[in-house]
Amino acid sequence: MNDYFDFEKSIAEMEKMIEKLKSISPDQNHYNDEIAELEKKCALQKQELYGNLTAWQTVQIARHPKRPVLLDYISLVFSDFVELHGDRSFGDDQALIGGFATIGKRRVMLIGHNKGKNVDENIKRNFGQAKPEGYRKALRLMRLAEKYNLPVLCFIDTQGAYPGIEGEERGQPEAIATNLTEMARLEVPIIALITGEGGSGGALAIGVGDSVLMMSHSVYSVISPEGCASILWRDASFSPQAAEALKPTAQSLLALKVIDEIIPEPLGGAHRNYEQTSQEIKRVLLKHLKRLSAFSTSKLLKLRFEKYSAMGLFSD
Amino acid sequence: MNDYFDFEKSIAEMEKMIEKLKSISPDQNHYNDEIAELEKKCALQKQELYGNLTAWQTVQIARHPKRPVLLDYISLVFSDFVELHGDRSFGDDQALIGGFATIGKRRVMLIGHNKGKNVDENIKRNFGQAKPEGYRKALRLMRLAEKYNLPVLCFIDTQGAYPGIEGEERGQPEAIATNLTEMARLEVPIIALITGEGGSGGALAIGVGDSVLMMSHSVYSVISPEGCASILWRDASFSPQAAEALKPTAQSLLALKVIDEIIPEPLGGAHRNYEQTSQEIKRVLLKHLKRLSAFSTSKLLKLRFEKYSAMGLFSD
Amino acid sequence: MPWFIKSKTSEEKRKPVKDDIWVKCGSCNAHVFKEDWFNSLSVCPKCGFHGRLTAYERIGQILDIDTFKEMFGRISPSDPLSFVWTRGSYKDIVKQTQDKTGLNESVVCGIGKIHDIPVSIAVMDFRFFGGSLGSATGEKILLAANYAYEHKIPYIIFSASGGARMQEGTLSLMQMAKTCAGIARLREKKIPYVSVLTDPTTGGVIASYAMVGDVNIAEPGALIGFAGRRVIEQTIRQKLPDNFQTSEYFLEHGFIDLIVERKKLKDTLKNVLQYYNR
Amino acid sequence: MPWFIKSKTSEEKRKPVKDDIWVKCGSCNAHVFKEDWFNSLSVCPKCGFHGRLTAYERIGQILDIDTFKEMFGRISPSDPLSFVWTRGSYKDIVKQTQDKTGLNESVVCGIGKIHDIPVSIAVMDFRFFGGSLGSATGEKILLAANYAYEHKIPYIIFSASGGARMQEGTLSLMQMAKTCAGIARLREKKIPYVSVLTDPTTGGVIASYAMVGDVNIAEPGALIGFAGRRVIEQTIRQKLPDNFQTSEYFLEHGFIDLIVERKKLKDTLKNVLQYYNR
Ligand SMILES: [Zn+2]
Ligand SMILES: [Zn+2]
Repeated sequence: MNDYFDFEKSIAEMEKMIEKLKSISPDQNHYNDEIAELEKKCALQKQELYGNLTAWQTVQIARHPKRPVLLDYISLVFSDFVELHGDRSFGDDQALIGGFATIGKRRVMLIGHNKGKNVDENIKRNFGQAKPEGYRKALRLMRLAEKYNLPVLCFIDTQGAYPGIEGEERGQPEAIATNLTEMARLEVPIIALITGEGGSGGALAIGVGDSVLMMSHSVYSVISPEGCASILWRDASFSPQAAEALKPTAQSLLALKVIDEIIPEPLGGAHRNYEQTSQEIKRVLLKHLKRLSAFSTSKLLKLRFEKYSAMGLFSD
Repeated sequence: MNDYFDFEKSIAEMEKMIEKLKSISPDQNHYNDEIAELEKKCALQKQELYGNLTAWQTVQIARHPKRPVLLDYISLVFSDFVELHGDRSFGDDQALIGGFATIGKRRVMLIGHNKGKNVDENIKRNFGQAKPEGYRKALRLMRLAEKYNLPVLCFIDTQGAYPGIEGEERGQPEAIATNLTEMARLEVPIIALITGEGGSGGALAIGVGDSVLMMSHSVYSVISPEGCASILWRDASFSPQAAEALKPTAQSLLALKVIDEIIPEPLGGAHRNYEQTSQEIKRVLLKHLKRLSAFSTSKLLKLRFEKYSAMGLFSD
Repeated sequence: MPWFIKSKTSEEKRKPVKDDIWVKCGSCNAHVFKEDWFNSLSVCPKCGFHGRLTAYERIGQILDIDTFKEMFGRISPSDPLSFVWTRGSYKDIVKQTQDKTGLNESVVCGIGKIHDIPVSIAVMDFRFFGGSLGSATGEKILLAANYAYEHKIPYIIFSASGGARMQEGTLSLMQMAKTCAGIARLREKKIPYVSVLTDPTTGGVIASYAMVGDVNIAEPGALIGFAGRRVIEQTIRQKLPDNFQTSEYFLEHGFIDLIVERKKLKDTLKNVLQYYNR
Repeated sequence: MPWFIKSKTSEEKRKPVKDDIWVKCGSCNAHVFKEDWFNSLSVCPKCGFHGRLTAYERIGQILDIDTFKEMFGRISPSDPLSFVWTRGSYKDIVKQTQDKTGLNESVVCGIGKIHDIPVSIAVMDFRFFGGSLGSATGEKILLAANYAYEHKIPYIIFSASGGARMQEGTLSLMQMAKTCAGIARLREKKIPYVSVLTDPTTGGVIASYAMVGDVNIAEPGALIGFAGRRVIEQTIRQKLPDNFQTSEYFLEHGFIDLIVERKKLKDTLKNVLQYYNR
């Protein structure tokens, strides 16, 4: 399960050592003390490391190939999922999926990007980069949620909308713009959760929530650090600097009031403990569902409009 | 201007003879009496012929290559036309066009099939056979009409929705079905006019009107006579019989309460006098616009629902 | 809009041949004991081919036992055009079809329950004039929609149709608008409408009520299409792909929400309906 | 979402070169007398190339004389991220840009009349940070929408933008949602909103308010696109068609209602607005 990044090297070594000691005498525990000490040391160092990640390190964790994807959450957070396919006009995008789902005792419409975790899945899911038909499917499901009076939960995890010629041809900008406009007035609560990468317009197109949440090691940005570095620094190797400058982390965005709450991940990242991650997600989602379901529709729309009206910092 | 059908042979001969006599002595009018007599005889025979056309003959006139098309009516019946392109999701279908238009002093949304009158035009217009993006453009314009509080006028002239693979792929049935469903509740008056061929679902997809009108030599049918003959008679040469059996003429459909009024064409068909045809259309459309604009929205929708609820004859 | 173009031979091939003891599968030609065939809901135990059902067989499979109450059963075709063709008069052939099938029209309507959820339901029967949409069919489908509207219960239509009934001319075309007007009112009042597409759903039916469900469900391998294969091949002058006009093709192109095996259909309907939250 | 990928060279080529007497057309390289150039509304009299306009030039061409009243003019960028890159700090460069252009932000907003029809109007200026969408831009565009909403007058936006302003990070992305929220309320209250797309309209602007007009109008030959050409070429690994990402390409694909030459733009706007019938 554990693939380590460069900056996790010392932790990786300690964890390997612990494994090794444990495997030498699995029954008699000759090295109990050494193991305990190492584990304590390791835990401290983790606390130190993961509590002080750079933006660029966070980007890497957010993109971890073993990070849970929507299908994992569907089985761990939700029950009774009924996937609904198709945009009813062109196709069925497998990069962005959705359907009826139940969380706790609450019925919802669940929509989200789904990255793959291996080559085949990534081809099928187009690395979670949705095409216009994906965003149009999302809107169709939101409209259905409105008819059935179900809150909408959006799980966001994408580098961005697919930037190929088909996207331009079939109206990536139209699909995104229409979603932004329609979501602004959708008559049911919307909760958006950035689980991994929140990449630009492709993320926002299902991200206009009454509550916007981020996993503690996810990122949400107007452009990828690589893209920003190649434009502003004219050199993609300045990605760490660009990442720092863009302030795409949950902490920064909470401070900038772009998001409402951070969902803590297990030490080292969501990929280290799917179960714990899912429980936290469930707890926080249920809390927000409860809060939002108390509002009348007109109150909900008023609050949503005020929320987005207040986005941004400028001088006057 | 005059292309004659077989059944117009005797009239064609008389008209040629009159032309000839007139041309022999254009100034002195030696043959004045003969001309007058021939013209009288010709007029009588026309009255006789065009007042008693068979269904199959009507089909042929409805398909006359010189019959006025929507673009003719746009310049003769309407003013200030602003064409609006595109379905906002895939393309701009030139077989089905639309835009803002003014008739008399009334502002409307005009939508309609447009056949071509020559090879180039017919390629561009796909012989008036719209694809899904055409029907979706029509719906978009109807929604815009709803926003701007404009009545919708639909000019229908098509063999049917385009039956190619692109139609199936991109959802011809979905586009038609959605239009039927949405038009049932569109909150502005809708007037549908079959100007030439009203071919099946491709016609009905812009045909759900509060008033449904037909030109006197137009046809409106669930299937073409040729199609019906090849299925039920297993031989397309039985098309005249099929045409008779299908009762697609304005007179029959008025009796069956499928349509509300017949707009008379000049003797011999609309292609013989564009100007006169257009004046009649304008007169009748203005009358219906006036009638429908008197209703409140709820009354309008109630009447529309009742109108379509009453369609059909069955035993109980 | 009508859709009678599939050749007789290929139609015949899909129809399971029944004798007293055996049913021969319309797809893999396996001989299956009649009892096994019906126990598996007319799905071939060998190859999974979904055979066609009569309206009452379908109702028996979907509704809770003894909950179905038929409605509008007397409504039946008239002969508005006095239509006559090589096979005879429409009137006579309607009579013969009624005698043969025991049905008055191509659709059976009523109310019942699905795992205790009350629903209004319309089920088409392909045996009656190829499940074609005539005036009486349209009337019944609208009345069942109106019943759902008035009683605020979900509406479910099982389609199985060759399209509009051309023997009723333009009146049959009008049924597309008429039925959709009923669906439109359900939309407005936020009452669920689920469309189930079964083999075959084509022509005027796929281009009206069958395509506009909140959720469109199809059985596997069903023939679903708008224009006839032959018409399309003439138009484009080339052969069509193999899965063209199947449930799977329609799912791929975004028009079907889910394809559900017959044995899971009742439970899936319940799952969908339970998400209606008013 | 940002869109700065067009190479400097090709950007430069499109920009007409001005000296005291002549303007050199950015497309055909013709030298045009400055007076003729401006008399033809900055459209090349030789080849019809539509040169870029400043916001105030545009306002002068579109609104009835002396009817424009600027609003929200004081709103200007802050530096929420303390953004610094190779060129320096965002704060400083904003200051320099303001001094150079005389503008406070990339959009000028206000009210005025088009052939006597009162409108709320927002006009972007590409000279200010490539017309990029920052927090202050979004605020002004929303406030102008709100003005139209409260006074029930049509709203018109002229877009000219390279996309979201990355120096404001995720806050600039949020401006897409913020501006569309304003447009959504206009929709709800049935107040007209016309979007005019001029050269260039790309990235986050084409993917928000610029694409959702009741009527989308484009000037001929404008660069209109979502992703950058280079990004797309890298993705698909092949050359793109020549008219790719132009007004004409977007019309063909159904996203633009009409392409209108600059000299007819004011009259066309009037024609469209007069159809609003409330
Ligand atoms: Zn079998
Ligand atoms: Zn030039």
